[in-house]
Amino acid sequence: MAIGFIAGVFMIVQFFVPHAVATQGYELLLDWARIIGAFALVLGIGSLFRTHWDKIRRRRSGYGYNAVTLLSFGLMVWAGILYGTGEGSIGQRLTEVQDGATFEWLFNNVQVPLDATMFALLAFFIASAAYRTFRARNIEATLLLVTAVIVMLGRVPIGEMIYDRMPDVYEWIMQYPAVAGKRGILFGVALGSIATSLRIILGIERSHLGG
Amino acid sequence: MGELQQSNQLIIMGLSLNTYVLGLWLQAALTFAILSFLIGDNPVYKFAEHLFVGISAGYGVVIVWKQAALPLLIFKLLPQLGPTPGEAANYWVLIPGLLGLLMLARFIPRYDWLSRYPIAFTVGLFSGASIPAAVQTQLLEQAQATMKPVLGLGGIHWGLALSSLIVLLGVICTLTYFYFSKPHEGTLGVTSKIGIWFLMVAFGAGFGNTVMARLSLLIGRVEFLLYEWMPVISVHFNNHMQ
Amino acid sequence: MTTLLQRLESIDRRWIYLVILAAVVIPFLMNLKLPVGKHSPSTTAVHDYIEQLPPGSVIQMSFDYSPASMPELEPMAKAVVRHAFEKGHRILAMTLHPQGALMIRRALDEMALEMNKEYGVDYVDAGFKPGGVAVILGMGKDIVRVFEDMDARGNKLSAMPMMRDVADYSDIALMMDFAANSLPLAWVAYAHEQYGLQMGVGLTAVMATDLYPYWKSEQFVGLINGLKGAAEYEDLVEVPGLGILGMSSQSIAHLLIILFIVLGNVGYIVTGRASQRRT
Amino acid sequence: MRPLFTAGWLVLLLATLCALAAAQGHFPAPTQVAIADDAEDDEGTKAIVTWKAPPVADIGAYMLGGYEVHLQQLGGSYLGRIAFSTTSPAKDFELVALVPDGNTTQATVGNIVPWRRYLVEVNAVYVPADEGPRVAEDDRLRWTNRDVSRSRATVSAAPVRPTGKPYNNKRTNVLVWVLGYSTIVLLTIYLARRRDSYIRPIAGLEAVNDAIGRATEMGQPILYVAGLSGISDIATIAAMLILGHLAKRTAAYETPILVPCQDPIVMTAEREIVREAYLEAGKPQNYEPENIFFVTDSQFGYVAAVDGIMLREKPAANFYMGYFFAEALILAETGSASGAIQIAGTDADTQLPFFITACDYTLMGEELYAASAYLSRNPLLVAQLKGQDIGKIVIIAMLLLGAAAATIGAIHGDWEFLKSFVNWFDVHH
Repeated sequence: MAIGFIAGVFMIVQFFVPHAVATQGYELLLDWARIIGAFALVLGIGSLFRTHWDKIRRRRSGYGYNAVTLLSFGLMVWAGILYGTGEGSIGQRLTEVQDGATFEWLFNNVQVPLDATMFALLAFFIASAAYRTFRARNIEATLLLVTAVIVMLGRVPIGEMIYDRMPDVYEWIMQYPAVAGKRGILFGVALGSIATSLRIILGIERSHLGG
Repeated sequence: MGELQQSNQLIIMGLSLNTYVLGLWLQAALTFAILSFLIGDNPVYKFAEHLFVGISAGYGVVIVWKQAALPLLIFKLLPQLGPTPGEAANYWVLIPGLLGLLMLARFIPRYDWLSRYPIAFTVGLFSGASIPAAVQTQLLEQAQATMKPVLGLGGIHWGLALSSLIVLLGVICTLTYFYFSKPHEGTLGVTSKIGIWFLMVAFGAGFGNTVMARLSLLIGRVEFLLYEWMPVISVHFNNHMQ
Repeated sequence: MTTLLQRLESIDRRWIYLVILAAVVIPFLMNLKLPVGKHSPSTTAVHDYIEQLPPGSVIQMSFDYSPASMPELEPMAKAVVRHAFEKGHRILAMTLHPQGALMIRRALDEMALEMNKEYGVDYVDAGFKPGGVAVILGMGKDIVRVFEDMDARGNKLSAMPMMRDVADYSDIALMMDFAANSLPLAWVAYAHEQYGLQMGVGLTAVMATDLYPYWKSEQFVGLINGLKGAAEYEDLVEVPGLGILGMSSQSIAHLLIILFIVLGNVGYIVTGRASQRRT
Repeated sequence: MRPLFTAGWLVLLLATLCALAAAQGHFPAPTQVAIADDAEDDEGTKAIVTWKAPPVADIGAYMLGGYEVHLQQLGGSYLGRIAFSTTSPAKDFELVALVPDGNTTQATVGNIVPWRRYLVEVNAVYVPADEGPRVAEDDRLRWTNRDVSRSRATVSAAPVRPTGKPYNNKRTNVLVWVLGYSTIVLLTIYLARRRDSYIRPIAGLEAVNDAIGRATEMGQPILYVAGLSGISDIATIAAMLILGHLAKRTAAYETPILVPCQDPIVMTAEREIVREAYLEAGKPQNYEPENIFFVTDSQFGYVAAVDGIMLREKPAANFYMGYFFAEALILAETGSASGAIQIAGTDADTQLPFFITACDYTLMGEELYAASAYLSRNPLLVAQLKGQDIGKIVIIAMLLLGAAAATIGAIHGDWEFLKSFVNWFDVHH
C-alpha cells in the first residue's frame, strides 16, 4: 500500500537529513503511530472482554477466574481514570494527567510484586535448564557447558579460590570469543532484517495486510 | 520505611488496618502465590495469574490514556481541557485520529479491510526506521570493532593481537554458518562448523553470565519477605500477645 | 550405582527448585558471611578515590535504577554512601530514572539516619529530573537551575547550606552513577568528556560486562560490579551487609548449579555407557 | 605637565557627557547589528546575531551591563510542526536572549523555525556600576538589578532566513551501505526467475511438519508466540510471516492454533494472516478469530497467562518466534515441563542461550528471517536469501581488509589511508 511505502521511505530519508523539518517530521510520525496504537488498544481490550466474558456467560469451568480478570481490570481503570485523584468533576478527572493514590497503591502492591516474582522464577528455571540440558553429548554441547561453568566460576569468589586467575579467564572469554559469536549473529540479523524491511516497504511482502 | 507515616488507616469489619501494612501483606501473599507455580498449577496461582492479567491490562489502558490519548490527541484538539488552555487547537492530529478510527473498523465485518491502512502505515514506518538503524549499530559499529591489528608487530602486544585474530576468524566463521545458498560441505563445511563452536561459546558465556542476575532477582524477593514483611508480622504478633 | 544415577538424570525438577530456594534463603537466615576473596581492582579504585578526597568534598550520586535491580545495586549504594559519610564528605543525590526517587530514599535517608547526618548540610536529595542528556549537560552550567531550585522534598535548593558550595560540576569531587542501564554512557559522553567530571560507576553484573572497557580506558575512576562488587566494597569499609549476605547466596547457588551440571554429566556418561553396552 | 593637562580635560569632558547622557536618560546604543544563518547548524534552527559595542561604556554610576536581543518573525503558516512560506503579517519583536556581559558582541539564538525570515534588534543595557549585570536564576530573560536602563534598539539591516542542511555528510557510510545492500537484494529478487535455487537445510524448520503432525495425532492445539517486541520490530513481522505458513498447514490438518498476543496491532495483523491462510487451505469455515487473542501488554502478566495456557490447554507444540526478553526462559522451561515439542526462533542474541538449552529446535538470528523463504519456497524469497549471502561475502571482505589495514597501520603509523579506511566505519549518532 502506498501509505506504507511513503511512511517507510520518509523514515529512511529523514535519517540522512539533519534539518529540523526532518527531525520534527520524524517525531510527528512517531506520535501518529502512538495515536494509532492507542486506538488499537481498544481492539485489544475488546478481545480481552470477549475471551473472558464468553467463558463467564457459558459458565465454563473456572469462570470465576475470568471474573477476577475483568473485575481487576475494571478496578484499575476506575482507579486510574474514572476516580483519578478523586478531586473535581468526572470530566476533570478524565483529563487528569497525574495518578491518584489508589491507582499507585494498586500498582505498587499488586503489579510490582507480581512482576518481580514472575521475573524471579528465572532463578529456578535457569538452574533446572542447566541441569537438564548441559550434557557433554558432542563438541558443541561440551563447549557450551564448559564455557558456562567457567563464566559462572568467574563471577563468584570461590572461582578465584580454585584458580587465582579465574576472573582474568572470565574477562577474556567475555571480551573475545564470546564477542565473536555474538557479532556474527548481529551481522546476519542486520542483513536479514534489512532485506525483510525492504520487501515490506516495496510492497513485495504484503501478507501482514492479508494478501 | 518512610511510607509508614504517610499511609492512611482503613477500617474493615471493625479491624483497623494501615494501608501500608495491608500493602505489605498483599505483596507477600502475591509473592507466595506466584512461587506456588513451581510446585505445579494450582488455584492460588490461577487466581494470581488472572489478577495479574486484569491489573496489568488495566494499567496499560490508564498509561495509554494518560500518556498518549490525552496529550497527543485530545489536548491537541481541545486545548482548553489540557495544561495549556491558551494554545490554539491543532487539527492535523485528525489524520492519525482517522487512521486510528479505521483500526476500529475491525468491529464491523463488512468494513474490516479498512484497518489495513493504519497497519500498512505503522509497519511501513517502523520498517523504514529500522533500515538505517540496523546499518549503523549492527553493521558499521560491529565491523569497525572487529578491525583490529591481528599480528604482534609494530608495538602491538602479541596476546592482544592473537585475541583480535580469534575474534576476526570467529566472526567470519560464524557468518559462513549463516550462508544459505550453498550446501555446508568442503571448506564451507569446516568454517561453518567452527562458526557453530564460536556460537556455542557465546551462548555458554551468555548463560553463565546471566545466572547471577537471575539469582539476584530471587534474592530481592527473599529480602523483601525477610526484611520488610517479616518485621510487620512480628509487630502484629506482639500486639496480639499483649 | 547406575540406577541411582539414572534416577538422578530424570529427577523431578521441583527438587532442583527446592535446593535453589534453600541455597538462597539459608545464608540470610543463618547470617552466613562467606569470605569475599580478593578485591577486584575496579572496586578498590572507587574506594581509594573516595578515601583520598579531602573531607567535606561533595560527591554527587545518581541513583539511576528501579526496584527491579535493587537487590544488586542497593547494597553497593549503601556501602558507598556509608564510606562517603564516614570520611566526612557531603552527598548530592539525584536520579534520571523515574523510579529512582524511591531508591534514593531507601538507600540514602536510611544511612543518613544511621550515621546521624543532617539534611541540607551533609546531604541533599535533588530527586528525579526528566530529560536525560539535557539534565546532564545543564548541570555542567548550573545545578540549582536544572532542578528548578527545588529538592525532592519541596524545599528550595538554594537555601541549603551545602548547595552554597555547589554551583556546577567543578564543585563536585566525584560523581557515582548507580545504574542498570546504559545511562553511564551518557554521563561519560556529556559530563566527563565535556566538563571533566570525575566519575565512578556501580553497575548490575550484566551491564558491567558491557561497560568494563570504559574503566580500562580510565573514563571511570572505578567500577563496582554487581553483588560481587558490593560485597567487596562492604568488606573494604568493614561493615558487612546485604552485599556479603547476597554474595554468599550467590556463591552457594552457583556452586550448586555447577554441581548439578557435573552430576548430570556423570549420570549421562555412566548411563550412556550402560545403554551402549546393551546395544 | 601637558599630558596630564590633556587627560584632565578629557576626563572632565567625558564626565560632563556622561552626566548629560544620564540626566537625559540617553544611553548609547549598539551599532551595526546583523543576523546571519549559523553555518555550523545543520537543523536550520539557529542564527548568529552580531553587533558593535556602543562608543561609551561607562556613564556615571552606571556601566554597560550587557544587551537584550529581540527577534521578529516575518510570518508564515504551519503544517503540523513544519513551517512553510512567508506571507502573513509579521509578529512583534520578542525578547529571546539576555547577554549579561558588555564585552560580548555576538549571540546565538535558537528555536528558530527554518525557512522563515527573521529580523533582529539589539539594545544595550546599563546597570548600576557597583552591582554588575545580574540575571534571575529561574528566568534567564529577567534582570534582577535594582535599576536597569536601556538604550534604544538598533534593528538589523536585512532579515535572515536560516535554511539548515539537506544532507548529513557524517552519515555517508550508512547511506553507502543502505543503497549498496538494497541494490544487491533488489537485483537478486529481480533476477529470481532465471534459475532454481538451493537453500541449506534448517533443522528447526524441518521439524515443523513433525510438530504439527504430533499435535494432530494427539488432538491438541498448537501454541504460537510472536515475540514481545511489538509491531515496531522487524523480528515480529518475520514471526508473523512464519505464522502464515504454519497456519496454512494446521488449517489443512484441522488442528487449532492458539496465538496469545501482547500487542493489539500485531493481533489484528495476525488475524488477517491466519484468516488468509485458512482461505488458501480451502477451510475458511474453520477459522476462529477468538483463537488469536489479546492478553495484556505487560511483559510478565503476558508470561503468567501463557504459562497458564501451557499447563491447562496442553498444546502439543509450542512455537516462539520473534524478539524475546528475559521471559524467554520462563516460557521455554514451562513448555518443556508440560511436555510439548518446542521450536524457537529469535534474533535476540541475549536470549538464544536459553532457547538453545530449553527448546528442541532453535532458529538462530538470521535463520528467523530465512524461515519464511524456506517454508514457502517462494522464488522471490529464496532470491532474497541469495542477496543476504552476497551481503555476507561483502562483510567478510571488509573485515579482512579492515584487519589488514589495522595491522599494517600499526607498523607504518604514517600511512594515513589505512587509518582512514578503518575510520570510515565511524558512526555518528
